[in-house]
Formats: sequence, structure tokens, C-alpha cells
Amino acid sequence: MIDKQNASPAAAVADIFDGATVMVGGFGEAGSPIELIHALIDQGAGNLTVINNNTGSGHVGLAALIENKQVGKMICSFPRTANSTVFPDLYRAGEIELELVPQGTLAERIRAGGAGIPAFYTATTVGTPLAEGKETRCFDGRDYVMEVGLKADFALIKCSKADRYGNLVYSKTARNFSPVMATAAAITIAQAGAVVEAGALDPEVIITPGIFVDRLVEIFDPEQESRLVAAGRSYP
Amino acid sequence: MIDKQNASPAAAVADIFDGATVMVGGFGEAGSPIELIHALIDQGAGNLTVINNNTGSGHVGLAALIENKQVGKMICSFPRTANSTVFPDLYRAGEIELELVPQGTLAERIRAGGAGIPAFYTATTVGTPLAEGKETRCFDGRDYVMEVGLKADFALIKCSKADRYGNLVYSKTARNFSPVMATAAAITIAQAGAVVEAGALDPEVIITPGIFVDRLVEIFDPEQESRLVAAGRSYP
Amino acid sequence: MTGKTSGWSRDEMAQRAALDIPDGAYVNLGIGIPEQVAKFVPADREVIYHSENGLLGMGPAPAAGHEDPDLINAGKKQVTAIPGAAFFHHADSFVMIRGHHIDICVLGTMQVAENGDLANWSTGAPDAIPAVGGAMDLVAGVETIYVITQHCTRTGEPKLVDACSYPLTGQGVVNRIYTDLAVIDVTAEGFEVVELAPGISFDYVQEHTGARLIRCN
Amino acid sequence: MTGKTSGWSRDEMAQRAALDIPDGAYVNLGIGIPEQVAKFVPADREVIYHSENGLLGMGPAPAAGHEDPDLINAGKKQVTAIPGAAFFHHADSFVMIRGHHIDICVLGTMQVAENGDLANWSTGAPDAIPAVGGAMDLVAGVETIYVITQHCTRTGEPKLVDACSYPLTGQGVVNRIYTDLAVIDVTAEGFEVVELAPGISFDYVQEHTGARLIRCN
Repeated sequence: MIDKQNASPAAAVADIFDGATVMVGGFGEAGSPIELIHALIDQGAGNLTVINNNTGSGHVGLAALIENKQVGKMICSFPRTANSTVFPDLYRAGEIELELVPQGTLAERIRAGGAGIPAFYTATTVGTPLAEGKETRCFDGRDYVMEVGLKADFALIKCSKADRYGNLVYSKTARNFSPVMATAAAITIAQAGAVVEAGALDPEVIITPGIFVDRLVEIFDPEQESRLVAAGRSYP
Repeated sequence: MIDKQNASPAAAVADIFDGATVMVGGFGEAGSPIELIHALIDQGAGNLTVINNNTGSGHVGLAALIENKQVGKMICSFPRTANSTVFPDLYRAGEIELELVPQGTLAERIRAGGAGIPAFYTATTVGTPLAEGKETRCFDGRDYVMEVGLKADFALIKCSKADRYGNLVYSKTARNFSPVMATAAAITIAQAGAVVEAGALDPEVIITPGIFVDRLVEIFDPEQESRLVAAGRSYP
Repeated sequence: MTGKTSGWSRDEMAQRAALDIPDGAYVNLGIGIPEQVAKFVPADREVIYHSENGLLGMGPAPAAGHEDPDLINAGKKQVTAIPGAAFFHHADSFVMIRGHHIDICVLGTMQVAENGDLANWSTGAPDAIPAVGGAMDLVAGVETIYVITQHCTRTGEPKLVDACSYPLTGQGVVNRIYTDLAVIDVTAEGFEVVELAPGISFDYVQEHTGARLIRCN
Repeated sequence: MTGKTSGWSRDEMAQRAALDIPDGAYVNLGIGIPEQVAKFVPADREVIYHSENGLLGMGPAPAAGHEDPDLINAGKKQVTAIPGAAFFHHADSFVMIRGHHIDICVLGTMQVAENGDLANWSTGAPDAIPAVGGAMDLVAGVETIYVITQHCTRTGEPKLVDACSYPLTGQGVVNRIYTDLAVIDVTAEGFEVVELAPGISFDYVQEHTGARLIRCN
């Protein structure tokens, strides 16, 4: 019987290796798999390349992973946060690398990685510094840059409900990057607010079909990043 | 107030012009917008380029549109049908053009057209006759062909429910090509089994957001292609 | 120098821009003054707001006690969803943007050039942390780009210039600019003043602009 | 010529292939004999079937009176959906295929070459109506391709050949072939017979094959 449930976040992230590329779902705190990220901090893998739209808040979750010096490179669209100086401090000190990618190109590069598309063309960044060094090509009189697909060794994502097959549904705008990240990682690990019976999720409304999900961890009452930040918490 | 409802299929398709490119949803009979196609037959626009996975069944729906000599060119993956010789007869007579596209490339080219992506690379067709004349390029040691996005002047699709904004949900595998076609046409026309109040569709389960839909027609009890074919019906 | 005697407030700039949003438009509003535009769209127009983090049909801020950390906008502020809203993932959200489905985007800026070039993401300073978000996608994909901005920087430098000195967000993308002093169109001939704020003269606007202005006929 | 004395039936070919489908696999089954594989997967294995028209978790044909014209497979036959199934659109469905997420695809064929080339979509005849469906996508995107086929055509021509004479579906894509006579792997050295049907000799298979066969050690 297929059952993708793992006993704990620690078990689910145990084989993330030094130097791995890890996609992390979430846009700000919405959809951030904070328990999985904290398990990765406990686990200690280093020199990671992390793909997320941002660089985290305060001293918990993604910001804490960066602060713990486990991230060698960030691929993101917006590495500044009002309430965190973790990334800027390390970046200015030359201790972390940054690949800045426009938000829509980031989403599409991840989708392409999951869809078996090695490269595509987009008008985004044409004529800007972010197009420098990229191949430009004209289609129907307009210039486009070539962008390549992004894949990862692991994806850490958060959903509201899952079943044992790994079918997932999300909550509102907490969906964001997670469905495309699930397709683009060799191993996708999802934390779910609830794991329900197979068949309990309407097949019309499943956003991530189970084929894209390898491991599940049920986290009934996940931490909320903004509350932790407001409380001045840090991890570990 | 936004209200995309049209009074009739005839009103919804009235401005489809000679020479237009028309995407038609459906895979076999599932999702085929048969009332909209029949309205297009009544309307009479000719020399159309039609994009659909197939070429229709019997002498109704898409097959009837072809039989009525309104289609100059088909773009599809599988133009043979067990129960229709309409397309093969015209094709052998040199009266209709065919662009044969693998099913997955067809779906992705339509998605690219809707997503503002002029071209992408895929391994599908490499080393086959369908790659002839196409640019081939190597990424990470594997060859891929370049495929270009597909757009249309109109899309005719079928859904199970809609609201006045044009938000759509579908029924089971009748979803197929319609969500991507809705994104790729200048004017998307959807026939809906029911048009419900705004807010009656759960925002988590809307498959086609209303931004992609221009016109709606409520067809409460649509014809079923296989029944019409079994009954030996033809249109008009 | 002709003295400034009045000009538009931030709310008035947003209100003026709102007049140009037609009924039925799909609109993306940037962070800052552009967000305020939604408050001023005339009540007889129905406008659908897109937030690039996966929401079409964004409503106003939630009432106290109804906040939901899973329901935020692109500026990561908590918002609401109207009846008839839809959620979707990030790749689908940028299909709407890159695929030219959004009608209008209203953005803030650092600089706009008379050829429509926009620079609103980086000063290019060597110690700056570069951050672009969705700005480049929006200007590349949305047909009509409106900019709302103070006419000059806090230190009095013009933001409307003959050529951007900051790194570009996009080339030739801006259609219309709403400042505290005027409404200005980007035309093939350059900046054209289409409306002056109350008490503001054409000459005053010209003096505070880093490019030649054209009087609207 | 060594006389045929037995060999596998169509059901037995499907049954033999089913033995090679592991527990937990995501599988796409082509039209014809491949469809029959699902019936024979051992009961202690849970396998998820993908249908490229937008269904993951395809179940068997519906009971009489429970047919639904909206619930069909890639062969346009009415099917059912298991509890835990999911529906999705065509572009998402081929993300699963092109993106290497499907583990195994079982297909019929016209010809297979000893280098793994597959030809199963067209005879190349000038009056043929070309039709490819999803076959090229499947062989390009799915890592493990199994072929189930009669060893020879109805007119006795070998389908396993040194080089395909028909137009290719994909290059070097086939991993294993199940015929009425044998199970044959495509290896770097060519066709390797890994199992013979009851009563069938290696020499008999060789005589009916258009390429050199290798005996399995």
C-alpha cells in the first residue's frame, strides 16, 4: 500500500545532503514550511542552494537557516525584508551568494524544471541589467531572453491537507510557489495540516497530484512565522 | 457590473471571422462545446484554422464543422476517428491542411501562447519525422527541439459551472485542453451547464479564473456527442 | 523659479489615477501609493484586482479579528477576497501577467525617462541589496503601465528625466504618470502634460522635470 | 525452421508484463494489449494509473449504468476513478510525462530496433492519415518503456528488427519487450532474450526476429 507519511519532520529531512539544492515553498510567511525548515536546521546540512521568493523574517524559519550558515547561495526575487537583516548582513560580508531572478521568471523556471522543459523565452528583463549575459532572440519583432529550467534535489512545502498518496490542497495564497516546486524536485517533502483518508479530497480540487509528492509529515498546528517574529523568538 | 453572459450561442460566436484561428476544447466528446460549434456552423465563417486534439466523430460537432467545409486547416495530434471519415476524405482530396503536433507538445504550445512565452524546448519528436525543419539544440547532453507558442483569435470551450465573472469549473476529464485554450485566445467563449452567483464557486477550486474568459452562454442540458452519433444524427 | 502654490496630495494622486481605471478592468496595484487607487475607483465601476502571489479578486484589508495569515497580497499585507475571487499558484499567476491578460498595472518609481523607460528597483549603489520582485514581469507583460510618484525626490531631484541613470526595470513601458504636480503621458515625442494640479503652472512643472515637456493641445 | 509449439496468449503477455510493475509505480498504459496489464498486477501491489487526458488514479471500466461520458481514458473509453484520484488539465498532464514523473509506460508497437528505436505511429504509407497522439511525448518523457506486441505481424514479418523501416516514434527509448514468444531486453549489445514462452526455443525466436538475439546468461 502506498503511504507517504513520515513519522516526524526529522525523519523526512534526514537525507538532505551538504551541497543540495532545496526549494522552499512560501511567499513571506504564507505557505512557509517552518517545521520542516527547523528540522533541517537541526539536521545541519550545509552549503545548500536555497530557492525561495524571499530570504525570511526575523530569526526563525528560512532566516534562521541562513543565519545558521547552512545556505551558500540563494536564488530569489526579493532578498530584502523589513524585519530581517540576516541575509543582507551575510551578503555584504561576502558569505552568501545571490542569484536574483524576477518573480515570474522564477516561477516559470521552476515550472519548466518540473515539466521537462530545459529552456524557454520571456520578454521579462529585456533591456535591463538582469538580461546581461543571457541569450536574446527576436520573435515576431519583439526581443526575448532565454531562461533555463530550475530543478532541485529536495522541495520543502506546506499544504493544508493531504492524503496518503500525497495529493495536496492548500489554503488561499499560501499556495504560491509550492505546486510548481513539488514538480521540480527529485524528492518533495510536504508538511500537511491534516492527512485525510484516500478519497476524502475531491479529485476536482486536488492542486498537487500525489505523483509529485514523496514524503508527508502531519503538523496539526503549525507555527506562524509572524507570531514567532513578533515574540522575538529565534531558532534553534 | 461585470457580466459576461450572452443570450445565445449565436450571439456569442457572431463575430468569428473568415480566416480566424479557433481553439476548440474537448478530447473526443468529453468537453466538446457542441452547441457553440453548431452555432458556428449556422454562422458560417470559413477558412478557419481549428485547433483540437482530434477531428470529431460522426457528422455532428467538430466533424460537422469540417464536413461543412469551414475549416481550411486542422492543428491536432490525432486526426483519425473510428467512427468518422470526414477529415480523412477531405485530407486525401487535398481540401484540408493538417499540422500534426504531438499531444503534449500541443498542450504546451497552447499554454505557452497564453503565458507570453514565444518558444520553448522539448525532447518530444527528437529523431523523428516531426522534428524535421525544426531547430534542435543540446542542453546538458540531450537534444531538444524548439517549439513555438500557439495563440488563437477565439476559443470555444465547455465547462460545468461558471459565474458572471467567467470563473469556470469543469467535470472530470472533460477539463482536458480547455483551461489552457482559455488563456491563449483573444476571445474565449465558454458554454456552461450552469451560471451561478458570484461567490458560489469556492475560490480554491476555480480552474479557470475569469480573467481568461470573455463570454458565457448557459446551456443547461448540452447534447452528448456519442448519443447523437449513435442515433445517426448530422448537423445542420 | 515659479513657486509651488498647491499640487496634489498622495490621496489625490491615487484618486486622479483611479479615474482612468475603466469598468471591468483587471488591475495590478503596486506597493505604496498605487495600493490606494482601489479606494477611489468610482462606485459605478467594477474592477478586479490581481495580486501576483496568487489571488484574483483581492478585496480591502480585513476587519479587526478577521485577519488570515494565509490571505496576503504581494506586499505581504493581510487582505480579503471578494465573492467571485480565485486562488492559483505562482506560475499561473504570472501567466496572467506575462501573457498580457492584466489590463493595467499601477506602479511607483524612482525614475521615468521621456521614452517610457522605467527604473524602480535599484539605485545601482554598490552596497545595495538588489531586489526586483515582480516589477520586471509586470512592466514586460502588462499593456498599460501607470506610474504614481512624487514629481521629485525628497532632495528635490527630478524623477522624470531624459534618460534613466538608475538600472532599468523595463524599456519604453510607461504610458502615463501621475505626480503631485501633473498628469503626464509618455508619447512618441516625449512627456506631454495632459493635466496640471490646482495652482500649478506648466512652467513650474517644467522647472522640476529633467526633460522637455510638451503642452497638451 | 523450428516449429512453434506454444507461446503466450495476449492475456499471458499482459500478465507477464504485469509482474515487472513494482508496488507504488505510476504507470501509463497504451491502447490495446497494454491496457490489459492492469488486470494482472499482483494484488499485493498498489499501482497508480495515469491517463494523459487528465486523470491520475484511473480505475477499471464502470459497471453497467455507471458510465459517465465525462470520465474517459486516452483511448476515449469510459473508465472510473479510484478514491484518491485527481483530475487536471492537459498541460499539467504532460508535465507528468515530459517531466519524467511517470515511472513506466507500456505501449504497443509496429517495430522495435535492437538499439531501442520505436516505430508505432505510422507506416509512412503515402495515403495514410498521420496520427501520433501522445506516443512521442510518452517515449521522450518516461524513463522505462515496455512494449507488448505479437512477435511478428499478421503476415509473418518480424517486428523486432535491426533498424526500423517505419518512421520513428523515438530513438533508443525501449527497455523491454514482451511478445508471444519471449521477454527481450534492449541492451547496449542488442536484443537479449531473458525469458522464453513455454515450449518456445531460442532458435525459434531467432528465426522470427529481424536482428541477432543474445542469450541471457
